[in-house]
Amino acid sequence: MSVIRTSILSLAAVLQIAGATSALAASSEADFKAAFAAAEAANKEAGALRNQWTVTAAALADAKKAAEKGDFDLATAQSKEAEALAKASIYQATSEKQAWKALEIR
Amino acid sequence: MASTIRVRATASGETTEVQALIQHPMDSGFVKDAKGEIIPPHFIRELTFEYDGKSVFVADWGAAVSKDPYVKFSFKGGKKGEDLKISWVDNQGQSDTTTAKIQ
Amino acid sequence: MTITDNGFSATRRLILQGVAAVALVGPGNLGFSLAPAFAAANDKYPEDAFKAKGDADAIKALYGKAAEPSDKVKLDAPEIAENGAVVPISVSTTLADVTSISFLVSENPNALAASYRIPAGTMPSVANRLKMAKTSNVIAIVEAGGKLYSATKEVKVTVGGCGG
Amino acid sequence: MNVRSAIHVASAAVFSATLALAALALTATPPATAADTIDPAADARAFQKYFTTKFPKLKLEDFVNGPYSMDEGMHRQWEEKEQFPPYEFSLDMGKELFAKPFKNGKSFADCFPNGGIGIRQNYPYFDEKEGKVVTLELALNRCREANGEAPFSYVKDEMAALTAYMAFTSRGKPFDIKIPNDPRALAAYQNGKQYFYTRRGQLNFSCATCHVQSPGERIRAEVLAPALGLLNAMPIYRSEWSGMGTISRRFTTCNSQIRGVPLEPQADEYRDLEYYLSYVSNGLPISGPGARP
Repeated sequence: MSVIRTSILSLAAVLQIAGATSALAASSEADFKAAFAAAEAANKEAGALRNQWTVTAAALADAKKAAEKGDFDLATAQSKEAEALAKASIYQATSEKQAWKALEIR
Repeated sequence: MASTIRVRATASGETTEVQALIQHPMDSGFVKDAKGEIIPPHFIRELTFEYDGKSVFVADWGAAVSKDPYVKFSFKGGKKGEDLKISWVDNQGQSDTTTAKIQ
Repeated sequence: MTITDNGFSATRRLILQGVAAVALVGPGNLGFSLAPAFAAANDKYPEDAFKAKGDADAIKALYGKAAEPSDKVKLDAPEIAENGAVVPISVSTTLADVTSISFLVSENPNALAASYRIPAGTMPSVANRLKMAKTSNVIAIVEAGGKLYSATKEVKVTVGGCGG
Repeated sequence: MNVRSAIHVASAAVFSATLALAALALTATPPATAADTIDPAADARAFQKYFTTKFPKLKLEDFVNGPYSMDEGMHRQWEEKEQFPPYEFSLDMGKELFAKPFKNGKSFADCFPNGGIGIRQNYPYFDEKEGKVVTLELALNRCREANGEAPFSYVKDEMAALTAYMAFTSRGKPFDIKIPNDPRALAAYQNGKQYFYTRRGQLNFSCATCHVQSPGERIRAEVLAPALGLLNAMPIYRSEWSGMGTISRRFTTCNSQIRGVPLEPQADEYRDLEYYLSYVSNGLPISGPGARP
């Protein structure tokens, strides 16, 4: 189990650095629109799999609110978060197609 | 409209056991509704039980009594078939009363 | 059950206190306005006691004296409440000449939850279901022969489920 | 502010990456190769054996009391409530509603076998004409619509009162769910089983995570009920809701608690889930309406 743990931690460190540098450039309304559309599309796909998460919808709503206030940095960041959550819910639905059997009482 | 008061009064030996369940929201005034507005306080303040013209039990209730409140007590006396009068009044001036037969 | 901050309820209490104070000073109650009204013994709704915040203030407002713990007061309350909205609590006692029984939840916004007048001939035992805002001491008070006896038990209360 | 939002993004990315890795680890372990034939009877036997072995001191019918059979302190609080249960008012309302004729003079009794009395234990059933599972709540609303009346909400109030009364008339009768020899019925059963074991929501729980792996344990104040007999007490008056709730309300609230978006009440998945859960509890007595924390 420790192998997986260390790999996660190292992955986290890499992402941390990458995330910090890319966000320095301010996001424009266009960046927000693109990120928001991507997040909505991913969440729609999760809907088709009947497996959306409530937190995805919440992140989308936050992003919209931030955009309405003109804070496109925050709006873009929250849209990216929404997309990440939507993608995770899609992954969960597809992987569970087989994984559920592990729990089944036999 | 059916009474809001459900009573079970059972005489055994020389005491009568009384249980009452009352249909009432008992709103404390500290809770918000779905739209985020405060639900105003609305709770039964006084509940009285009378047998043979005399009060055998009086409850003074605050906002911390559960919704659809329940109370149980017993008193000496009371025989099968006799009446037990129950009445309540709440902080918004609403009230209800009913008479139950002792079983 | 979300509990609001106390801003709103504080103002509500101020308004009510104002009203009650006027009532007390009114002609009928002039005699009472000096000493706190001992409502429990007579037949009036103990307004001030239900508005008091802490359990000590509530007991003082209700009975005008302090209670001493007694093992003759049997308080039955769960160790962990299944839900703070419906906590079954009951008390019984072997003490004689019981005239009043009350229940207080110390950590509730107003400690006094319920008070019962026990006429002669009624057994000194009551069961009821109370609301508890959070983990708190539950205190049962029995007024017997003019003296106050009490029993206290802590009841753990928390929300259920895995959260929103 | 940029730095804060960057961390915000990074943490989300890290989170979903960890989730992906964790899920990967799970699938890495090869699932036990279950023969893919669907054998509900064998499932039910294994299901009941799992719980009677896990809780040897409990009699089979005790499982219908859910959390109250798992913890002495909870049991005493339940006994106190049962002296004068909070669902009394809903039960009376249900009895009145059930007898109240529709505008066209008919009433619910005309829609149900045996006038609707003592039949709850046969629901849900597989409707071969429709090719789908039909639940008691669905049948009640279809009866209303067939008689020109507006349907009730599936979640509480009238529907809870009606199902409370119908459950009350079946108290003590063992669950008797049938799976006809029809591939669509077997598919619906299997679909319900899959839903029961599938992890969902951001908390990544399945029904089984709580009700198979950890019944008797607590999630904060609540003691988890075993999956066996889970629906026998429905509909329930929950102190949490300080009101009645139907099976639909329980399924949807469970979904949102684990941060999964609930489906609409009476969605096919929920109908199949109820079919599976009721079938594996065959033989256990109906105890509804019930009181719960």
